[in-house]
Amino acid sequence: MSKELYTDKVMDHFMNPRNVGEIPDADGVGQVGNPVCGDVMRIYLKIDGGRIQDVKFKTFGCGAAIATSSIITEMVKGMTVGDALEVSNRHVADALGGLPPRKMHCSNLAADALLAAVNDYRVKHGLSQIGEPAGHGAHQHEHDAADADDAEAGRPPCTLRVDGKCVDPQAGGVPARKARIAGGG
Amino acid sequence: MSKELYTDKVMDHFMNPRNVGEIPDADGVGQVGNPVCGDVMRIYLKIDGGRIQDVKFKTFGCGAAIATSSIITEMVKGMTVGDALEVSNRHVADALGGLPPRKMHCSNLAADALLAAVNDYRVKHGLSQIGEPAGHGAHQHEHDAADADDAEAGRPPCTLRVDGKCVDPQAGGVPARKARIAGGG
Amino acid sequence: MRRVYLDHAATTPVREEVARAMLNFMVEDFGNPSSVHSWGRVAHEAMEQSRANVARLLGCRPTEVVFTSGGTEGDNLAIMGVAFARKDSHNHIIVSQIEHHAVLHTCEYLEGHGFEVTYLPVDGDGLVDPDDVRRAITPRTSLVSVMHGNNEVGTVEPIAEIGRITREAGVYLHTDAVQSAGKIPINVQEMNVDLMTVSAHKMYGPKGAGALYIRRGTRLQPLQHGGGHERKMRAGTENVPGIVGLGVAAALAYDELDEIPRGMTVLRDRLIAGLLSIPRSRLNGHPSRRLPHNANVSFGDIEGESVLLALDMVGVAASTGSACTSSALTPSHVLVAMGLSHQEAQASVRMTLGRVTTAEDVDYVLSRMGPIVRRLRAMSPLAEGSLAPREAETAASGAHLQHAADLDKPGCDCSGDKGVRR
Amino acid sequence: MRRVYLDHAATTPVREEVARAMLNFMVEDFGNPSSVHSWGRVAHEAMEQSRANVARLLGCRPTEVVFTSGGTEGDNLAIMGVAFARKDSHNHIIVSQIEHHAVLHTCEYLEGHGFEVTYLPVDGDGLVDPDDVRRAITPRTSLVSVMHGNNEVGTVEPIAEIGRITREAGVYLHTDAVQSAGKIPINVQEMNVDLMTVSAHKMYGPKGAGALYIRRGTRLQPLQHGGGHERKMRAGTENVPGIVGLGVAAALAYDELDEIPRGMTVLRDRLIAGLLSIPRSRLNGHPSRRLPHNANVSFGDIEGESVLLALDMVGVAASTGSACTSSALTPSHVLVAMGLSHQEAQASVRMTLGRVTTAEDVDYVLSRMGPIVRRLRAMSPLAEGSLAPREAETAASGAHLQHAADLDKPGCDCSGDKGVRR
Ligand SMILES: Cc1ncc(COP(=O)(O)O)c(C=O)c1O
Ligand SMILES: Cc1ncc(COP(=O)(O)O)c(C=O)c1O
Ligand code: FES
Ligand code: FES
Repeated sequence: MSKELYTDKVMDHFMNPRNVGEIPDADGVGQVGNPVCGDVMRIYLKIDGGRIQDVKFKTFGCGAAIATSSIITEMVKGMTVGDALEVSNRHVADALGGLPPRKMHCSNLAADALLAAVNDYRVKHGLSQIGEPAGHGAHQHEHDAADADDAEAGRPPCTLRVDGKCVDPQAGGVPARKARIAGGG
Repeated sequence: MSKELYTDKVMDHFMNPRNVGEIPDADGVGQVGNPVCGDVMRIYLKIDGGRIQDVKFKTFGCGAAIATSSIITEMVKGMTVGDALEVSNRHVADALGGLPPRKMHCSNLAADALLAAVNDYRVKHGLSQIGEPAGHGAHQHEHDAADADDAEAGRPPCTLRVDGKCVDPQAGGVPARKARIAGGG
Repeated sequence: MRRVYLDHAATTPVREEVARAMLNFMVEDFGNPSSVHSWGRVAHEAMEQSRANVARLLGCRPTEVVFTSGGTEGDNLAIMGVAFARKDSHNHIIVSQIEHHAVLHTCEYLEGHGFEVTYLPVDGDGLVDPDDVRRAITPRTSLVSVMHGNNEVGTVEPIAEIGRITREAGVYLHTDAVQSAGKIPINVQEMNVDLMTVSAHKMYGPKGAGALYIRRGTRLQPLQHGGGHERKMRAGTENVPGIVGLGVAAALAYDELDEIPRGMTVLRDRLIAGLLSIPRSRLNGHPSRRLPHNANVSFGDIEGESVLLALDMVGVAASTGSACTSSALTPSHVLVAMGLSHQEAQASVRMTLGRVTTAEDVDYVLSRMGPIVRRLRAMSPLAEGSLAPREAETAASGAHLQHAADLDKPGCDCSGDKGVRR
Repeated sequence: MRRVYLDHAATTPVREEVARAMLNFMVEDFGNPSSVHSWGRVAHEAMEQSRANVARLLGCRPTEVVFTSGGTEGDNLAIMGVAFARKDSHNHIIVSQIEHHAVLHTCEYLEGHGFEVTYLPVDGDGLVDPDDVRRAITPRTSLVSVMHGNNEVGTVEPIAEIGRITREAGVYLHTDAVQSAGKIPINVQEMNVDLMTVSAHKMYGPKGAGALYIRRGTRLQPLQHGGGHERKMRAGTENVPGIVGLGVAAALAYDELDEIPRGMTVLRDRLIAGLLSIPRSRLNGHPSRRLPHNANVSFGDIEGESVLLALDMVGVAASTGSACTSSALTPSHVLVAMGLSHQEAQASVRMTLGRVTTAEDVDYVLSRMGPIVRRLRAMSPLAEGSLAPREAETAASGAHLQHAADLDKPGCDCSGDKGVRR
């Protein structure tokens, strides 16, 4: 796959997204804004016996955001809540046959929304909130291959980064403007 | 005539120059280097009764230099010395059907060489040397039409000049390098 | 599948007549115009013929036209050229907030090099108020730059009026006419401008060629050094085929300026009316002071890239904002300056018509647009009737805010994440 | 009349294959590579294919190739880009005296902006001594720039050796490979360079396109601001047809690198031998370390433009020095640096062969050259046997010296007086 192109699988999930919609009596609802671009995703969970019985989503976002939203709902349906939180943005991207490097950040939306929905469920059940989902911190720093070299050379301004800057919140790479949009989303 | 092109008359005088050669027993010989480009012209005069009986030239220079050398010899042959000195570089250019603005400076070579030859003749005859030939000062400042505007605007660096600089010695426009080459010519 | 290209503001196809002329100067009359031999002379003459054609389109003298590699270089040369040439006495520049990035990022660069820049606001239709220009001018102002026709929303600015103000104040005026050239009349005299940028590939000429009008007597520092080409304003072997293409395109545009745009306006209005018949849509840009080929509409609650992608699946080419910002993460700076919310801005779709666009093309696009908007709205968490999330649920994104302070000022996001080719 | 083009160092015809590919991306696949729709994707893919082709020719990674508008821009971007990016810690640049004006005039510009430039001498054959590079490097040196093949005299410089020195010293090395690319093997790894400039129109590609190799990790400040094209190193809508043309030209050049230059060297040597059989002639440039297409000969006592004009009258295209300096008044800075007197330099004629040059072409030129030289010598006041003028007779020109001090430093004289089209 050319690194600039969406796979057929992405386009399939974009054109025919699975599990779009709402669950009126959801056990957990999570909505997040993507700190990079301001796009928004909401996830509804129906949880029974620690297992995700049903899941639906709504997404305001790019093609990759819609496709990752769609596929993550397919992936976690039927999983235990614990296993679902192990699903990282990288897993989601892999399941789609890969995402262009510049769209890797879009896959965070799905993992973050899932976490938010689970936390909503946990709060309702008197449990403590959980931090970052598994793999989030480790995997989110999804720059393309050029970055390894950039680091060697002391991060020169001329080499390709994801959108010319680090997009990992851990690394301080999120534009305030974007984060604000997202927060207000 | 496009301002970038040599006229047919120039090309005729370049390909078939008149009066090329030397006069071994010349009454006056003048050689000058063109201060702009370093090209060199030598003129031989045979003078009798204050009249130019014969004239020959040799030129190391561009097509315009050769053509102007050729035509000035045609023009002054038979003239009185006084009349010959009235022949300006502009007259020479006009006689050739015009020169491209950028080649106007080439016509100075012919007028200057003629003056040098006349002065050589005058020194030999105990006469004082003469300064600039007629029209030299007034006419040599041969910039193209753009210059009028340049002057209005206080000589901005972006507008066309002859070779990007003033070529009139009176205006201080001669590159030292060039002048030195010419002097050493 | 029908294919409809409605992205003529991003770039246009090269016209056959233009391509044919260029081909000759690539394969046959391929000389270097600086050469003194006959190959060089032929190339040089062709270049000067083009200069005359461009001069006719702009209403200036051929000697006032400098060929460039395109609109971006023209904007850079105009702004940096004047700024650096006058920097000893003047360090202030005025531009509008809705300029193209070629202007805005050049200004940002200048801000890092001792210049002050005033970014003028626009009203809700995208218009600059000439009085704002007047008020912003100081004794240290060297240049005002306000674009003629905006590339995103199509609003046409009151350049002649601004020009009267800059003339009076003795300040240079540059206008970016990349979008307006060939579409509405332009004339540097009537518009009172000292510098004007045009680009060939926006008017059926080739990419990689453009021109900058520099009023005689205007002081500029060149950007690129080398041979003394283009009156020492632009070093480098001249792109003769590109220049010839620009010249032919300019001549054709000039000759057809009366016919084409008229029919285009009718089609554009049909397109706009159709798009506005979709619920919760709004037109961006001025309703009447508008480029004849531009329609820009925002749809509530849906996001731009997904609309483009869905349109692409049915063979329709459109963009969000400019070609450049359509691949950017940030919402259009133009729409934000016009007062749209970030989400309104993110939901804008620009469709720009061309010479060959037909009524059938427009109707085809309209027939597809409604269902696409409905489908995406059904998916949107922002659309009416969707269950609103509670405050706490947005915590995950709020958490990111704490890192925001570490950031570099974000640069141009062109070619950024949002733009992806599938 | 037979027409023989021997000015391939000035520019080359665009090959049919190249022109055909370009035509498609002008008329059919005309999209803007920044656009997200299918038109844009096709253009983008073509551009990346070209990048891969250029990378193969240069021996680098595609991500290290930035497309430019030509060799002049490449040289400017490399030199100003590094100079300004490192200016806080480094303010010294080293170049040779025989660089192209695109390098030299950029350095002059930098000298006016707080930089120091060392201009390295060359020997009589035009070779830079690597030891001179070593000695010139200081702790404040940011960049060395030495061209690969000289455009006027064809001498090929010892870049790999210079590269070993710059590597050791931790200084960037740029080489201008505009003339050598496609004619002799180039490889950025083997040559130890960090930046390399190439230009399409010198290798049967189009004018207005070129590339700069930027080794990954090299810090550069862009020249042109705007959209984030070319990894933010070069804003502006990409010249897709030009880039495609460059890519096809690069691929063809790479594939044919073994065949063409061999036959060309044989023809070149036949041309050189014929020219040197004319009395009082001398070869300029290195006899063996020389570009395969370059012949450069000086003829005593005659002047360059008049030779070119006479050659032009018999259908032959040649130049004095470079295309650029052939229209300049100043004698070639390259020949002067090599120790030629001003008049020897003024009397040089450069003939550069191309892919389609034949033995008949060479013989035709040689048959015309002798008579032309004889005719012009008969007219020259400098030729042997001519009556020498006395000292006093040069007074008229000496008088001009007094004005010399008022002068600005003369800039590039390209497109200056000497160059005239008839
Ligand atoms: C208004 C405006 N200015 C400048 C440019 C840049 O021109 P170019 O694409 O020729 O670099 C564009 C288009 O990209 C534009 O629309
Ligand atoms: C050695 C060299 N460098 C740079 C250039 C400039 O390249 P371009 O003509 O593409 O601007 C040339 C040719 O003009 C050249 O011969
Ligand atoms: S660009 Fe926002 S999620 Fe993809
Ligand atoms: S260039 Fe020297 S006389 Fe014409």
